Parts: sequence; structure tokens; C-alpha cells
Amino acid sequence: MTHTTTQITSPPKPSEILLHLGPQHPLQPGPFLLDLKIEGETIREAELKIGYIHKGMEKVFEDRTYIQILPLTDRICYLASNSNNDVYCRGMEELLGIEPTDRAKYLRVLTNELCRIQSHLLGIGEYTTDVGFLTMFIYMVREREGIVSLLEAITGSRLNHNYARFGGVAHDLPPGYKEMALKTLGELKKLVKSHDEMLSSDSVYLKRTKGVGVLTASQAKELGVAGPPLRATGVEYDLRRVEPYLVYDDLDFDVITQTDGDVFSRVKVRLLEILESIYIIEQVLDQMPTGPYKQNVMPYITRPAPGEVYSRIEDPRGEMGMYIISDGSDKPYRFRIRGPAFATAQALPPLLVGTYVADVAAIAASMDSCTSEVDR
Amino acid sequence: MGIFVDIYDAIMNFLIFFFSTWELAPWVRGIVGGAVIGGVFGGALVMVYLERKFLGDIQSRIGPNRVGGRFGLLQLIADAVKLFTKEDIIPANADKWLFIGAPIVALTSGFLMVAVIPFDLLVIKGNEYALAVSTMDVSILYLEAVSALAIFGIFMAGWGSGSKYSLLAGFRNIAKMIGYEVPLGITIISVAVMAHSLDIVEIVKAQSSIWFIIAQPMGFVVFGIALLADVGRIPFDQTEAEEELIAGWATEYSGMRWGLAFFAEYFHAVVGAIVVSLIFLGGWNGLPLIGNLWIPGIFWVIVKAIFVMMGMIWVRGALPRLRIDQVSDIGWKVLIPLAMLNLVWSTIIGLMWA
Amino acid sequence: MVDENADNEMVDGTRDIIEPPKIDRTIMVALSETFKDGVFDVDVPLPNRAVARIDPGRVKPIMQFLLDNGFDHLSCISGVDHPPDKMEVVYHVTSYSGPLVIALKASIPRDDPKIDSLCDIYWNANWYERETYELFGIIFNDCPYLKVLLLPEDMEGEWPLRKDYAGYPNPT
Amino acid sequence: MEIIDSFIPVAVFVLFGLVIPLAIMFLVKQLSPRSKSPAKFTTYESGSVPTGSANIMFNVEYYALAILFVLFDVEVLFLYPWVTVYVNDTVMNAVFGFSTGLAVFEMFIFLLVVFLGYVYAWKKGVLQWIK
Repeated sequence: MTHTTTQITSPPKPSEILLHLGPQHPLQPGPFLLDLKIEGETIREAELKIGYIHKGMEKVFEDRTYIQILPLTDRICYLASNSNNDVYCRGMEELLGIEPTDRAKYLRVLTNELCRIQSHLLGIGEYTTDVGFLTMFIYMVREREGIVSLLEAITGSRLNHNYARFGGVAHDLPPGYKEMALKTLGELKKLVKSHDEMLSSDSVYLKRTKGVGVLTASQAKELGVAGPPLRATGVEYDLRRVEPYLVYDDLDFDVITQTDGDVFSRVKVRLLEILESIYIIEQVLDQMPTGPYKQNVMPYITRPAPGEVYSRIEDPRGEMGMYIISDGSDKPYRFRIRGPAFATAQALPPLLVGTYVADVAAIAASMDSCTSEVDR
Repeated sequence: MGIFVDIYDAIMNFLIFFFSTWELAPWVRGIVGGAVIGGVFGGALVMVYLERKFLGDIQSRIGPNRVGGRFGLLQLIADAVKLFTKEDIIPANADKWLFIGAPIVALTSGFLMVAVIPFDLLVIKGNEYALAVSTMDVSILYLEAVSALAIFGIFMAGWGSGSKYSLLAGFRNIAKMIGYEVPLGITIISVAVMAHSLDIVEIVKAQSSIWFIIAQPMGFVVFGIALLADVGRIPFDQTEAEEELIAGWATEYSGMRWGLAFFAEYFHAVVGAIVVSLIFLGGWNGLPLIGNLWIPGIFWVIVKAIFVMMGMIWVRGALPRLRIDQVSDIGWKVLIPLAMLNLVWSTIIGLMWA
Repeated sequence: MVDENADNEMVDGTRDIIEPPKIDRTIMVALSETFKDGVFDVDVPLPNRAVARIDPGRVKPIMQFLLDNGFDHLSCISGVDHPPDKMEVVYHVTSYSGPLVIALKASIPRDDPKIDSLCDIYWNANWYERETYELFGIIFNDCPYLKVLLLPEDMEGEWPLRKDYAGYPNPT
Repeated sequence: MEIIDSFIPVAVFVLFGLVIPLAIMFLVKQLSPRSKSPAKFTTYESGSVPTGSANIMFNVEYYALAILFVLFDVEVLFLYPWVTVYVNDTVMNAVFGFSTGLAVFEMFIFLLVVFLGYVYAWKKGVLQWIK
């Protein structure tokens, strides 16, 4: 793939139009500008322009103490706030040389997987509404409510959870949580299975998604994507398996892959990952050890030794990495956020070239890019 | 029940007597027939409400539930008030007359369709009177012709808005309709073949023993799909696909001007539903085997039309949107051969009946 | 591992059937042997992490070597400002078949921050380089579209992530 | 009833179609607020300033389809008068001297010819949406 597929290189011919999709377009999860040069219904060139909600987080973090950064990591991507907390805390634990308690590890896995489920549910919902299937969107949002309530019961908040702490987590489970979770998840499992069946048998849906926006495994690797778009091409790359963090070593789960690499497969991977996450959570609830949920010493002014760390996690969208450089003070010297959505957003324009205007919504939504995180 | 029929017949007798003796009957009939427009307009309102509630049920949500009590009955009134008091904007680089004309053309097309729709057949002193604003020998041909006017309306809106989304939608509309007018026409012919007439009244009368949906189910399917495409509802709403083209041809329309275009769409959907109930579902003929059950024919037409509308809403709840090239493919490669096959089938059946 | 790769080959028939290179820390030895004076200060702080400094003039052959040895995923490019005299470009390179993340640091002079672009080697380097350019003013030679990505266009030339940045507007 | 009688109500309905929207728009003009600002009168393009005109030379990629559509519509027009007379022996015999079966047979031949042309167009790829 060449870089010319990411840019609009020439002015439109008389038969072509330059169409701006964004920054306010119904297909978008957040503001970005997608410039399309189209001829008839076919896209000749595409260019993605981002930065409409650039928050300068990396600069802001350099001016905050380590504890102050923690709630801000939620805001990188509100659908993956637990993952972001966790990756930051694990990085900091490495710098500080402490280890979370066993129970905290399980609790973090639990919240991470719940977070993945609700993110995937909303991702699939957004996707289905982008192919004109509003019904499935509403079903998905309805199902997501239950998961968000489960997260709320643990963390006390529905969107920006801010749950992980250095060396532990913020709270323990509320009483009776296991029964409540198993009940909700059991219902969710049935519903997701029936939705999967519905989507796999709806002929119009299949027409819209099969063979659309195809990525082969080698292309996906070249474009540098990770997460569901990569696994949909058949590459079994999941950081939970490749680089087992927390307690994923002790848990039994499959890395979900599909083979076609098209839009349908990407959604299918997410659907099946929801089921897999439910399976993980059931194990976590069974195996959860008793004991303290956080370290006794909670340093309020954290001054890690000079050094640097690159910690990463399997976000709902792919590989989330944080590169923290400490100079021994109470603020990071440099804080770099490597977001998964940034990588998938970069890979979007080459996928769009040569497809139809109507497929833009399907392809863009199937990559499940989070604009908030792309812009940071 | 019988008393209602008597009262209904008495009113109708009076009206027919009244019109047939008045010298200016056609003119007056046209003006009084405006009530039918009002009736279908009310039907469009019912469909909007039905869509909100029934689609809400399908999608496991409530739908309007604040304005006008628990069931949101006054939501439409609130919407109308909102539309009336919204600012009307004509974009600077729009073609002004096309822009203004488009909703008028679409709405007029709907009105003209209403003119020939018979709602009932009254037999008075051995004479048959169709309860229609205007009767003609070729009403089904006329119906198809004026319904095609709406395509011009949408294209006028698409081209005249001066917006790129609208332009794409306008071209999509043309591309879609040239694929679907042909199967629509052929299925209408296959219906007419069995009734040996192009008059809707005759077509409905021919269904007194057996509905045409039973005689030619394939024709019903083809007609239904083509009708969905004609009125532009999911899965054929490419012309206003929200996630692709904002609102398609209606992007630049605001306030009541948008409201008119919106109502024109629902008007077409309602008229389409009535047409389906007339030419495939037996019209005022009641149910097969059971008969009319002493209920006046007009109610049968309305009940059947409501069922067709619910079917349209159901389809919308159950299916995503097709892509425009797939729409074109389905029209040309599936529906046209099926429609021709159905024509041959219905001709043979029609001959056997004759 | 072997099974996974067999699956992959079944998926993508066009790929050559080559045993993928082993992703482990021996790559660091190979790297420092191949580029004798190009790679130095090799350190392996954690089982999955390796750090090294590289000669900024030889970044392209080093990356090509890594790509040929199975490190097919450029995870991230970060700039780090070390006033008063130098800047660092940190490359995090990893692989789609193993956990090892190699952080390679190239120090460049602060008054003339230039380094070769990796866009020919790793396709996805493009946006990372553009981001580093607009935030630090590090110029990547031959980057195909080196212009602002996240910032507004009139902020080009501000370099906000440099340590001495005083705030907008700050014409430099 | 004369034919013109059937169309007089139609003419009245055309008047309705013209008058009702205009009356509604007049009413709206009295009710709705007005505030002029230049940005309000640009066309909507997702919040970006539109570049280039929308009234372009569009590639008529379905030109062949349009021609085919005209052909089919003409075919359908041929069928319309035929449906009313094909069983009516007296008319057919009086005008053409055909019996029923013959008229149907002839129309099938006609349909077959059209269908062959349709298959030919399909094979030539006319029905394919151009990418």
C-alpha cells in the first residue's frame, strides 16, 4: 500500500465532486473530517483529517501529579475507561516497583472484561445503525444498560469508572454481586446468541456486509491495525494471550478469529468476543480469592525513581500503550499515549478507495474508531 | 350491525342522488372530493403515529409518551406546531423555483392518485356507483402515471437544493426508479389481465370470489417490493439514507417545507397501501369465504390498508438498508424476470377463468 | 505457536510458507552485532521489553533489519525533548507473533532536529511522524505528507510539546 | 359519462395541489421567525464549507439502463390495451380476425422477443452497476 491512498492528490475532474463528510455527520462517533472525491457513487480518493477535539492530553499530563493523571485517563476514551486506568496503573506499578494484590488483579480483569462487553455492544450498535438497521442498535443499547449497571455496582459510575489504583483498586465488590452478575450475564449470553443468529441470517444485512471493506491478513499487518479488525483477518493476535498481564494466564479463553477480514467478520468477532468475555467473567467470579483489594500503603505524592516504562493492554479496540518517562519528580517527564483507534483511523482511507459511498458508513463503523482517543 | 349499513347506505344514496342531479356535478365532485384528500391526509397522520408506536414496540421502546397523555396522541399536533413556527430557509445557491416546486410536485402527485381510488361500490336501484372522486376506464394506468410524478419531485429537490448530498440522492432516485417502474407496471398488467380491465373498480369486482394475492402470490411479492421502492421506505430508502447522505434530497429543506415533502412521502405510502388492498387484497370484498360481515366495504378497504401499512413498518424494523447498486441489481435482475413470469402465469389463469 | 501459523497460512494462501523468525531477545544480540556502532547501550529491563540507543543516521537500515527479522509492527513513535541540546525519537517496535517490545532511541540535536522517515518501511509510521513533527518540530526526511495532523493549521511552528513552550500564541 | 367528466375532478385536484402548499407556506411565513445571517444560507455539508459546485457534469453511468428502461416501458404500453381485449372474441374478431388463443400466443411471442433482448443486455453487462 502506498501513502497516496491516504490523500486527495488532485482537484476533482468535472465529473467528480469533492464531498466533505464531517465534522458533523450522522455516521460519526465524534468529529472528524473525511474528504471524499467521488465519481458517481464510487470513491476515487479519500483523506481523513482529525484533530477537532484535540485535548492536548500528553501536554496536560506533564503538568499533573501521577495521582491527578489517573482520573484523566478515563477521558481518553470513555468506552474503554477501565482499560485505560488499568494500563496506566500497571505502568506506574512497574515504575514504583509494587504489585497489586491478587484480589485486585481479578477485580481488574473483571472490570476490564465488562468494559470490553459494553464497548463492543455499543460498537456493534453504532455499526448496525450505520447500515440502516436501527432496531439492532436499540437492542444493543438495551443490552448494554445491564452491563453498565454491573459496572456501576462495582465502581460507582456509569461512564468514567476510574476504578484501578496503584497497587489495587478503589473499592471491593458489593455484597451479593456474584449472583447479580451471573444473572445479568446469563441473560446477556442468550440475547447475544440470538442477535448473532439474527444478523447471520438477515439476507439484506449479509448483502451489505459480506465482502465489503476486505482486509487480508498481510494488509492488516502492513496497515498496523490491531484488535478486532486484525483478528477478523485470521491473525490470532491478542495481547491477553501474547503478553498475558494480570491473571489472564490462569484463565481459559479463546482468541476469537474470523477468516474473511470483511465488515461482517469484524462485527462477528466482536459478537463472539462478548460471549468469550462472559466466559472469562464467570471464571473470574468463581476463582476470585479473598484478601485485601488494595495495598495498604497508598502513596498520595508518588515519586517513582527515574526510569521509563511502556505498558500495554488489549483494549476493546486493540493495543493500547502508554509510554511513561519519569525523572524522579512527582510529575511525569513525558507521557505518550499510543491509542488503538489512532492506528485503525489511519488505516481507514486506503480501505475506502474504490468502494461505494454507501459503504463508507459500514466500513468506518466496523473499524470502531473512537474519535476521542484518536485526537487525545 | 345492519342498522349501520342502512344509515351508511342512506347517506351514500343521498350523496349520489345529489351529485347525479346537479348540473355541475364533476366540478362539485372535485371540490367535495377534497374531503378524500383530507381523509388520506388523516391516514398519513395515522401512519406516522402508527410508525412511531409500532416501530417502538418492535424495537422494544415506548415511542411518544408525553404529549397528550400516556400514548402521546398529541405528539403529531406538537410536531405540526413546531413545523409551522420554524424558519423557512432557501439556500443561497439553490435553484429557487425547483426548490419551491419540488414538494408541491410530490404532494400533487399524491393528490392526483387519490382522485381515482374507489373506496366502495354502492348498488342503488340496480345501478352501481363507485365511491370515488372520479371514475375512468383506465384508472390503474392513470394511477401509475401520476405516481411517477413524485420521482420528478424528488429529483427536482435533489438537483435544485444545490447540495451535494441532495444531488447524489436525486441521482440515486432516478437510478432506483428506472429499475422498479418496469416490474411495477408489469405486475399491474398481470392484475389487469385477470380482470380484463384497466379500471380499478372492475379489478376489485373480479376479486369477489378469490383475491389476487391467492391467484398470483408472486405478483404480490414483486408488487410489494416495487411499491416499497416506489415510496422509498427501508430497505429502499437510499435517497434519504441518514448515515450516508444526511437526509438525502431533503437535506436543505427546513420547517414546513420539509414537512410538506415528508407528508408527501407518507401520503404516497398510504395511497400505496390502499392500492395494494384494492388490487391484491380484495378491496371492499371482505374476507374470502366469510364475506363482508355486514360491515360497509369502505371499512374493509381501510382495515386492509392499515394491515399493509403495518407490514411496511414491520419491514422497516426488520431489515437494514440496501446499497444502491444492489437495489438496481434486484430491480433489473430479479424483479423483472419474475414479473414477466408472473404475467405469463396470470394470463394463463385469466384465460382459464374467462 | 506452530498451530497458529498453520492457521494463518490457510487463511492467506498468497503468503510464502516460511517459518516465521523466532521473536525473542536474541534479536538484540543480532542487532548489535549487525550494526556495530549503530546500536549501543542495549538493555533488557523486563522479559518482554528491550531498550537500545541507535545512531539517528542509520535508523532506516536498522528498522529494515528488524522488519526482516519478524518485527512487523511499529507500535509507536514518540518524541522526547531534552533541553538544552538534544531531542530523542523513540521507536517502539514489536511483532504480531510475540510479546517483545523493542524501544529504540535516536538522539538528535535540538537546534537541527532531523531524522529519516520510516514510511517506506512501516506504512503506519506516517501519522506518528506527522504527530511528532507538529508537537516537537522534528523533521522527518522524505515523509510523504509532513504537515499538521492534530493541531489547527495556524499552529504549525508552535511545537507545543517542547519543554520551553510558553503557551499559545508563542511565535518561534 | 363523457371522458372529460372524469378529468374535471382531476383538474380540481391539481388546483388543490397548487393551492394547499402555497397557502401553508403563506401561513408559515406569517408565523415563523426570520433572522438573516449569511452562514444560514449555505448548503449543508457536515459543517464544512462546501468546495466546488454541486451542479456538476454527472457521469451517467446507467445511461444504457435508461435506454433499456424506455424500451421496457414501451413494451408495457403495448400490453395495456391488449389486456382489455385479449379475451373479448367479438372485438378481436371484428378488428383483426383473431381468436383469443392467437392473441395470447402472439403476446407471448412478443414477450419472448423482449425477454431475449433482456437476456442479451444482461449478458453484455449493461445491467451491471458501473464501479
